[in-house]
Amino acid sequence: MMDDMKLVYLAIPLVCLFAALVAGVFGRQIGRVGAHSITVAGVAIAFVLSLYVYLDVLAGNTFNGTVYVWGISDNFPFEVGFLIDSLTATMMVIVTFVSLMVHIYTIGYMHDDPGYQRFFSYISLFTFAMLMLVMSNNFLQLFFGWELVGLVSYLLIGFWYTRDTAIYANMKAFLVNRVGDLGFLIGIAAIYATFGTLDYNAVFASVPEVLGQTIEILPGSEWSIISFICIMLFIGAMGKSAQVPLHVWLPDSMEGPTPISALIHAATMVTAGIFMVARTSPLFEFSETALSLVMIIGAITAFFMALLGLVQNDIKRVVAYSTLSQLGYMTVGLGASGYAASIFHLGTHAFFKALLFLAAGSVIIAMHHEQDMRKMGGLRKFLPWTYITAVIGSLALAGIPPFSGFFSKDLIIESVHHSELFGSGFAYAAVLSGVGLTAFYSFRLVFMTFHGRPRMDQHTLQHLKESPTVVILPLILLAIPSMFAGALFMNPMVFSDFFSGAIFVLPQHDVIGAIAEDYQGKSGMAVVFGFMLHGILQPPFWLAAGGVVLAWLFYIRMPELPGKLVASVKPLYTLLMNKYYIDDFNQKFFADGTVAVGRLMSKYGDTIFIDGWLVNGTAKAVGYFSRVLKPLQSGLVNHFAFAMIIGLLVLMTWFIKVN
Amino acid sequence: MNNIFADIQLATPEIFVFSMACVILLVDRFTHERMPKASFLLTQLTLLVGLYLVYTTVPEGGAVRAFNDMFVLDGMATLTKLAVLFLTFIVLIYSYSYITERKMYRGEYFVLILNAVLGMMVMISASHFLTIYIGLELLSLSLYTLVAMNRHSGLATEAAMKYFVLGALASGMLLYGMSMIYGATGSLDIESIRDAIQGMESDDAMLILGLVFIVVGLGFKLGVVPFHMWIPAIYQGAPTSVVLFIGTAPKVAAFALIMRLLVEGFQGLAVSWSDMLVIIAILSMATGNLLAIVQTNLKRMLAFSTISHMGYFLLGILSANPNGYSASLFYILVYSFTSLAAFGLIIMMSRAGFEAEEISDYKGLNKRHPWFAFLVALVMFSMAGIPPTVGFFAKLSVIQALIDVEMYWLAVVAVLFAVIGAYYYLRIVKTVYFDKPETNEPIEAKSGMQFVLSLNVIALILIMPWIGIIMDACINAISTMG
Amino acid sequence: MIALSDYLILGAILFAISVAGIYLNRKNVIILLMSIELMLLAVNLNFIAFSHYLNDLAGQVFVFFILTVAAAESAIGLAIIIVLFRRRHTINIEDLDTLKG
Amino acid sequence: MTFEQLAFYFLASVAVIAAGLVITVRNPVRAAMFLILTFFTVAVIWLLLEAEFLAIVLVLVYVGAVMVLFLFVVMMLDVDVDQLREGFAEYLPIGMTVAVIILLQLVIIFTSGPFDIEQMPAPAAAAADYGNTHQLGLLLYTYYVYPFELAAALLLLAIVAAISLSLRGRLSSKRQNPDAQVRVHKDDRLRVVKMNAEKQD
Amino acid sequence: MFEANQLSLAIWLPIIGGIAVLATGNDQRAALARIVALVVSIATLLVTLPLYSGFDKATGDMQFLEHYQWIPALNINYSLAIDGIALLLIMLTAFITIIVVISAWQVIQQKVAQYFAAFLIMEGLMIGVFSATDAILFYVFWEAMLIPMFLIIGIWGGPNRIYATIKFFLYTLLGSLLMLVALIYLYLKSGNSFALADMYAVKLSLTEQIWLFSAFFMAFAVKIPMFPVHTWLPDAHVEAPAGGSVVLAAIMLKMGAYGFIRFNLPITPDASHSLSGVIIALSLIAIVYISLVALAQTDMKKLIAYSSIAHMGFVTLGLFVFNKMAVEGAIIQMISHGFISGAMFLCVGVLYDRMHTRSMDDYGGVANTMPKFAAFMMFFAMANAGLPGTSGFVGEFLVILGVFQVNPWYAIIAGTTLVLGAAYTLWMYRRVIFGAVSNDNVKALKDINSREIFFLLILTLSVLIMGLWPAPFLETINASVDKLLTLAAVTKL
Repeated sequence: MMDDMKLVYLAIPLVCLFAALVAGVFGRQIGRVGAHSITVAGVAIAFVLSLYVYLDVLAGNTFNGTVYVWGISDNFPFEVGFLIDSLTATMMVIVTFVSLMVHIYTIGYMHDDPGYQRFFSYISLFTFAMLMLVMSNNFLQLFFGWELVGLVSYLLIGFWYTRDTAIYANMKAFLVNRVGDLGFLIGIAAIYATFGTLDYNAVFASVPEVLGQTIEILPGSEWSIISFICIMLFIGAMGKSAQVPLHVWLPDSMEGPTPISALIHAATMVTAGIFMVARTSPLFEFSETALSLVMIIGAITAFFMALLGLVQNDIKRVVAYSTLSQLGYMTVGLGASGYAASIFHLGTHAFFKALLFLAAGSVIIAMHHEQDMRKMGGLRKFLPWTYITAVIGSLALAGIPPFSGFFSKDLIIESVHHSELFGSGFAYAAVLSGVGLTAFYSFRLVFMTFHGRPRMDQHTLQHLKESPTVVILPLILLAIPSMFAGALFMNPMVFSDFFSGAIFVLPQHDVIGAIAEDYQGKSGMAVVFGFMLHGILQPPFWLAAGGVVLAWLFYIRMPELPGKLVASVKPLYTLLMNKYYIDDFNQKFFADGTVAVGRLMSKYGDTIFIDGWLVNGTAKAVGYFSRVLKPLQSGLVNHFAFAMIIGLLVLMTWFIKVN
Repeated sequence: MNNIFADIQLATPEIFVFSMACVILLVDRFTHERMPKASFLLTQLTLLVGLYLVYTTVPEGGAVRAFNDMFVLDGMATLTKLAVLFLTFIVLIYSYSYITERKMYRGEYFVLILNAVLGMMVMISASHFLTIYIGLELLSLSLYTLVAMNRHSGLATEAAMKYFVLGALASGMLLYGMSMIYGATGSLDIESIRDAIQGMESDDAMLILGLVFIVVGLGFKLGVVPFHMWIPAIYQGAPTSVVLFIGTAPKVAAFALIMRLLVEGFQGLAVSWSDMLVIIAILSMATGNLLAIVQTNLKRMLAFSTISHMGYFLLGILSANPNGYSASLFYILVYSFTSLAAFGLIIMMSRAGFEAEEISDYKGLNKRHPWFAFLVALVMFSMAGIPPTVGFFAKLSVIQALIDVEMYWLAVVAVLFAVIGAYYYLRIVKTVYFDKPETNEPIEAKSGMQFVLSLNVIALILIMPWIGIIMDACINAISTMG
Repeated sequence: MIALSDYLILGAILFAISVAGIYLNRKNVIILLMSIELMLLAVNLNFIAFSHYLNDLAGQVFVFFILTVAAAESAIGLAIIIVLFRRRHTINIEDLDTLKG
Repeated sequence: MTFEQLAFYFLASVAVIAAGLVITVRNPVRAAMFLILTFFTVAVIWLLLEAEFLAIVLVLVYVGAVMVLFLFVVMMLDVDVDQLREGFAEYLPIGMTVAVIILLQLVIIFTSGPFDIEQMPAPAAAAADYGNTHQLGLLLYTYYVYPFELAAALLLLAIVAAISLSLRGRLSSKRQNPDAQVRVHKDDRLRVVKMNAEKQD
Repeated sequence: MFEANQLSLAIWLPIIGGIAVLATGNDQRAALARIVALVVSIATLLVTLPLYSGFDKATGDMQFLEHYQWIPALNINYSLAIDGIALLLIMLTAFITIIVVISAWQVIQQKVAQYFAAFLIMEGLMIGVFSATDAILFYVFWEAMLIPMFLIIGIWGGPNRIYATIKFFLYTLLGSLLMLVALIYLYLKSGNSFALADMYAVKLSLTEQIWLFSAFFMAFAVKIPMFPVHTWLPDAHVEAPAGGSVVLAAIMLKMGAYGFIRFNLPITPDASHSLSGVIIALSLIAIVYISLVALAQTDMKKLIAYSSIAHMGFVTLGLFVFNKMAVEGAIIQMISHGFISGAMFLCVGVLYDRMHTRSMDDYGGVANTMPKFAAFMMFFAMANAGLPGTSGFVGEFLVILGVFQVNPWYAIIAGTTLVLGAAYTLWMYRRVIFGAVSNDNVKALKDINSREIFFLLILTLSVLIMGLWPAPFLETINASVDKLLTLAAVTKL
């Protein structure tokens, strides 16, 4: 039985990898249909198997085992293996489901693209990588998946490699991620140095033994080793999950085709950081410093990125900033030790954010790849399915009950509310105000795109039509969980001990438990309704509702208001439009600065100093001496003789000592 | 008078060579038009028989003296004589086409060569100031004349004049030194001098004075800085066939000369002459290598390269122990065979009216004649001491000798200059392989010579597995010295 | 009595003069040869002086050979100079500097 | 001051002055003459050292043969005398400095002890029947037979060398070459050219 | 006979084969030269295979011993033997040579026989370096290798090839000669023996060790090359033909590291410990400084050359922290870098063959016309940036893990390569491969042919296999590294 399951586990990522390889290597031979058939089939199989695994896990079967020994170094076997528990299974289902939707959607979205097969190959490869990441039972494999998803993300952002913006964005994404990965790798190294192993369970089991250990990073300042590890790991998470200040790559990543924005930059890859922190909760729990940091970083991201969402006109960028902000929420949840809430939000967010992206994609197809919302409007009539699903997604995002986002987001806010860590007050304020902003920009998007009068040119207007079925179908399939997943899964996932084997929370940090106390002993539906009732009485709901109303006011009722407002807070607006100048700073200081330093070093260090002075200087000096000596060979025989005599004289003077 | 015959027996090779020189002088008079090759063939025969005689007159164990201790035959003498004869043999093979093409083919040429060989053999076996001096002069006078032999060349006669004037000056200094030593020790015999010195202060002013003058004289013969000035003049100006000779066999003889004088005679003054040689060696390595860089004439460049090589050669001698001497012997043998090949190649490339002396004449040789190009490269790498050529082992052995006597700094200096040296050898390889040829004229190969020359060059690398035998021979040669 | 050192000093003076002569003469190769003859004379003087004071005839024998060799050497040297003059029409040292650098 | 001393110092002074003139006079012929003077005086000094044979040889060989050869060459080459001393003064200081330093060193060494008269007294005058020539002869033909033979070789070499260098008659003279005449073949003289018969029109 | 002289066979087969290729003569018979070269190179790889299969991984002792007296006067012997580290490098050499031969199949049209002969002879010499256990034999192979490389760069190189090749030669020669002095010193110290084993055993004072260490350092640091004696490498690489760059990067640079392993660490353990700070500092400078310099390059080959230096920084870093994991990482990095840098240079070579320029400014949008090539190059670029799953990751990962145990800051500084390495590699990739078709030359490009696909694919597979399953490699070196660290840990004072 165990072996059978192991085969299933193996099959899930490998089937995706196989599909990716076939589509990638033999793309030309199997053609477009062949490519999408095999990859969709592959992911579908993976999804079905994931569901099977999920159910199996629900049935209480977890797994932790080695697939093969990667290599033995210093007598330590680095292994590739799977850890299948509730957290993994959840992630697997989310990943394969969203991936399947995106695969299907892509058939329509990329229909005319010359790189069709390549695209399918990439997204299948991504699915494989993401699965390897979540299924890992050790940090090495985690890192492997971690980097591989980064690679695919890089490839996909630059999918349209002839666009300068795309290839700028993909490189930026990769490099910024690499900054995070550096932290991650150092974290792994620290783990190995501390625990002598990279296996999750082995590490977690020996955490108590190393609690007192410190590491002297800067002279004179001793850090708790656990804090150091957690912070380093979190830096990795910051990169992948786009937390301030490593968030800069995510908005730019929208240069990639929309399906991958949905899959990678909204639903799955960017949540890898969240997953990783949740996975390593047994470490984080022992470092309040790290938790505080996580919470503060998350709060900053949640609030300030939401602000940026307010002013964007590009439909995908609005969604992108909302993703940033939502990732901030998840991170805050982690910091508050509400891991389950964060994972829950991760799940619901995957559905509704993928939905929103795909809906945006549908709009973009209809608009012939126009993404500026100012040139849209009134699309409701032309794209009814898209409209409906987009509204569902927005409602979920805004956190209006009973849509899924309400539950997960409210849980996070409640968690923060209950948290007593340093910074929780600030975080609470940030996430609260973020709720209003979220609602506002979500519905700003809906209103600007689908309502009002059409602002596009005549040609586009005439050709507007609803997207094909392969596009609409995923929208609908994603809309369903966006509506119901929250209500359905909150109780079993969060308030139960579903994650107890996977996520570790110290009693003094157990915020979820604190929330759950109110619903102790109630049945499933009762909990949901109780939670909704409770939520409606709380400020988040009113803030969200206020946001929606405000958006309606601004973009339907009084369209002249935004302009006036902008004029009155011009500096703020400029700041937001320039994304707090972070991009400019990075470009000028880090990118250009590094290259400039490189040039200086290349010119003055290598070319002028080492090569010019030391190397060629030596050669020149030799040449100089040669030329100095040359005239001494005058060719006159008496000079020759004189040289001999001088030689004689020198030897005589040098050696003869008269007593 | 019983023992005079035993003495004569020991000197058979010398006597034979001189007799044959006289024979050739006569024979040439009658055959030089009918059988122009006769003198050449007779000379070669002489050298071969000479080789045989040297080989067969090896004394039983240790050194044997004759002619009232004026003549000594030991392992070192045998080995160096063999080398001298063999080198001369090859030299003549290489020279043959050169001298016939340039109308230098005369009986006297071979007589002079044989006299020079005789001089070298005398010098090698000398154990008395007098025989040393006469042997030296036999050699020198032959060489002066050989250099001037091509009377149509202004350069050659200018070179001969310079060589002569400086050579005479050097002889004068050597003699002055000998007179001092004679005054200080009361003896002209090497063994007696050595014994006399044992009983004297090693910093006796008179001895050192004599030593300084003798070192100057030896320095001139070797062509080390600052007594080197004749080398570039001769190498550039003299006919290549003569340079080929001067650059090979006499170097070996010079080694023997140094061994006889400094090592056998002045062992007691080793501290002093070792220091003198240090200065001279450094100056030679420096000046030779530095000046070789700026040359455009290949022969002149090889001249400066010779100067630097003599610097390296001295490194073994100045170690002042048998290990060093055998290292130097090995070095000088290797060097001789390498420069034999180098000048052989120049001759090979030349023809009447075109001397192939300028480095630029070798541009793109690889495109014109890849085999020659390969030979040139191999010779240059051997000169530079790059493994797997035998030149490396030569450098290895002398540096090993230096380190053995804890002269680490000198070893480091030596290798630094070796790097500078490598540069100009590489420049030749560069010219041969990387530059574009200026003409596309095919090179006519002198087939007989090409074969020997190829063997000679290839031996520089193929000797590798048997290199131990040669080194052992050197060690044995030194160990049997008086 | 005349001390040995007196002879030696005379030899040294002759030697020094020949050294100076070699350097100072920039025009005529023959003068150079004469300087060298002077040097050999100094050597011979030394040998004979030592021979006398050491009461050892070997020095004189040596001088005998030096004289022989030097004569031969002069003959060859002068022959070279003649050849040189025929080719270059000069024996001026300063004109004979083709081989330099 | 004994006669010997007087003679020595006088002769030495003459020798030194003459030697100095050798290298300073303008005319090479005069230089040669002064060199001869030097040789003469030194030969006399050698007599003081009881080296009669060598003194005679010096005069005979050097003055009689070598210096005549020198003069012969000097005159034959007919060098332009006026140019010969140009730039002499220019090089005088450094040349003299070096010469003087060498001389000083030598003098210091020679006078430093072992060679003064106390340390190394002159040997007693030889017996009246002592024949320097006889003694040398005995040594030369017995003890020194090997170098003696070598010297013979050297002289032969010198003859061959000098002749082969300076003899140029063969190159330019138009004398008969009997060898070639005897060995001549008819083909060398007469060339039979085959020609096709011309057609007659 | 073959059984006993396996190593000799591996050394001399390619050398004799090279001479045979040379004997095929002029360019009219180029096809024959190519085929003979290919056959010889494949035969050499086959000859090395029994080395692997017959290798006893359980022991760190030298294996496949051969010993013949050579120069008794100096007690120099022809003695060969290998341990796991050498074994891997020998196989790498044999492997890369085949790739080089195939890659040059059509590219080299002039003096074909000489080209192939040079590579085959060099292959033999390099195998000799890795298997010599007599210091002078080692040295002979070590320097003899310079000659073919000198010619390869000089004859088939770019416009500035002469400067580059002479610089390369003299730079390395300078270092080597100082090593020679050190070797001779050790010879005398160890009672007249050039055997490495005797040198390991000889007692040395700290001062002696430091001097010896410095001399060895000069030789090996130049070869690796380490900052600040690295400047020959960019020039040599830029001017060398693709095959030359491949061998230079893939194998020759490894010899420097191999030298550290064979000489510095075991012979001068105390000096190695006391000077490790310096080496580590230089390694870290190499990683950071050189990466920055690489960012400033516009010449593709120069950029890859600098990246090689940075990557070799990991090797020296790993070797000198005396941590087994780091040392193993360093050795793995050597092998991996052999594949990756070789592949990168081949990629540039593929472009250069078509465009005859290495300047990135002349490219742009190559992916449009050469999609297959773009895919391969993407893979190798990622491998160069140390992406997990490729061999480039394994070494860096192990080194960082090992180094962190010694000093976290070393690991952090070394880790910057994650960012900088990716930066310069991707920057190049972006400028060359991505983008719109920038000019007509790019537009006219033909995608790689099956021969090019073949060798790139082989390298891809190697990189992947090593990245996904480095276990066999690690297993091979395990015992040897133990031995090495034991030797390096025993004080010789």
